[in-house]
Amino acid sequence: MVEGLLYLTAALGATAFLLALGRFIRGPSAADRVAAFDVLTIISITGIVLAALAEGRGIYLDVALVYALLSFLGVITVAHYLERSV
Amino acid sequence: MSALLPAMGLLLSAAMLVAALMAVRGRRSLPISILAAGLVSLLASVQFLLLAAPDVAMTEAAIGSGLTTFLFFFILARVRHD
Amino acid sequence: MTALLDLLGAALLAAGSAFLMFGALGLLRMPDIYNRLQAGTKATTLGTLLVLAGAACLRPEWWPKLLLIGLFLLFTNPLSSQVLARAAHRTGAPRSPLTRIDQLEERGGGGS
Amino acid sequence: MTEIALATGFLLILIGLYGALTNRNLLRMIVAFSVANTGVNLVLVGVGYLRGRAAPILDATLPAAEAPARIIDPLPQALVLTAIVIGVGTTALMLAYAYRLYLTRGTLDISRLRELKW
Repeated sequence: MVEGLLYLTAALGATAFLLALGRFIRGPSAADRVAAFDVLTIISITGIVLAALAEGRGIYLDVALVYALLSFLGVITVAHYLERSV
Repeated sequence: MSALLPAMGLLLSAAMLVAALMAVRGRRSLPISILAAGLVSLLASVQFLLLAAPDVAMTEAAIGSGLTTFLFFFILARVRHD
Repeated sequence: MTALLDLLGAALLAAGSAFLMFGALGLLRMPDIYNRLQAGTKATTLGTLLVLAGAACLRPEWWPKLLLIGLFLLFTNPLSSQVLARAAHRTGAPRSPLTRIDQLEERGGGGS
Repeated sequence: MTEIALATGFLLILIGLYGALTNRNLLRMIVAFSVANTGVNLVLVGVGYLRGRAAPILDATLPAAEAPARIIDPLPQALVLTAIVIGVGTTALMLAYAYRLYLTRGTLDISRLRELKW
């Protein structure tokens, strides 16, 4: 039961990853792609948590912490660039 | 749970190749190329984590993805501004 | 007791992942950038918090790191979404024809 | 995992070389070089991976006594850690040269920089 729910989690996360990647490829403007980049980072955090659960190593969660900081900085950088280049 | 990590690796590999092709094909605008290169770096960092190298994953996420994207946009803003 | 906690954690993981999937679906299907940001930020933030709570149920000894990640996401995610929406508004991103009211434009926040 | 990482890394190197050879904008060439750099790092880490072993970081679940039999080789990871930082330095140097070139010539198109052609 628990195993099946974990596989369901992985399948739903993979679907979410593919949908956000589709928006990253299609997105008409740069702001759409930045939004898709942000969502892809957040989905990757879920993937990292799943990998940590599968391997049983708590040290993997530090990478998720770096990701949570990184998505913020990247989006701020690109948004600043977009605002200045009007 | 043993089949989970290689399946994640395959998905990440496909996404990385698509993003790399987006980065080097010349039809799209330059900020989109830089964002796609940043996405390649980000997914490579998850790939490093799956290859049991969390320290490399941390460095790649912070430096390879964050700092490189920041540098590219810094230079791009200078070039556009002049 | 432990089996019940495991089942609760796995159910929370699946629910959070479903929220992530619906958020990404909204990101793909919504008509303009503001609706996409709405779907892509709120649903994915809630989904990630549920996933972190589920992992904390499955592995109770990891709760400090998971709490730290959750707090980080809760602080930074709405802020980055707001900054991105403001940048899109200032660069004149096209609105959906169904949008009637633009309060930022009315209050003179459109220009910098 | 090793095969996936190696195949992806080699394909990334090829895509990066293709982009660096076919684009005419200097900034696009630097982007392609950065993609190829990521591919090289991925190949190096993929070579060092061993199936079924743990990450080389000691904590409560991996005591030091049984570490040599259970961890993978940390040497390629240390190499790649250095290579990532040096890659950022190289990218910054290339970007600085491109910016200086843009300031003196006013263009980033390599087909219009003809002084060294003969």
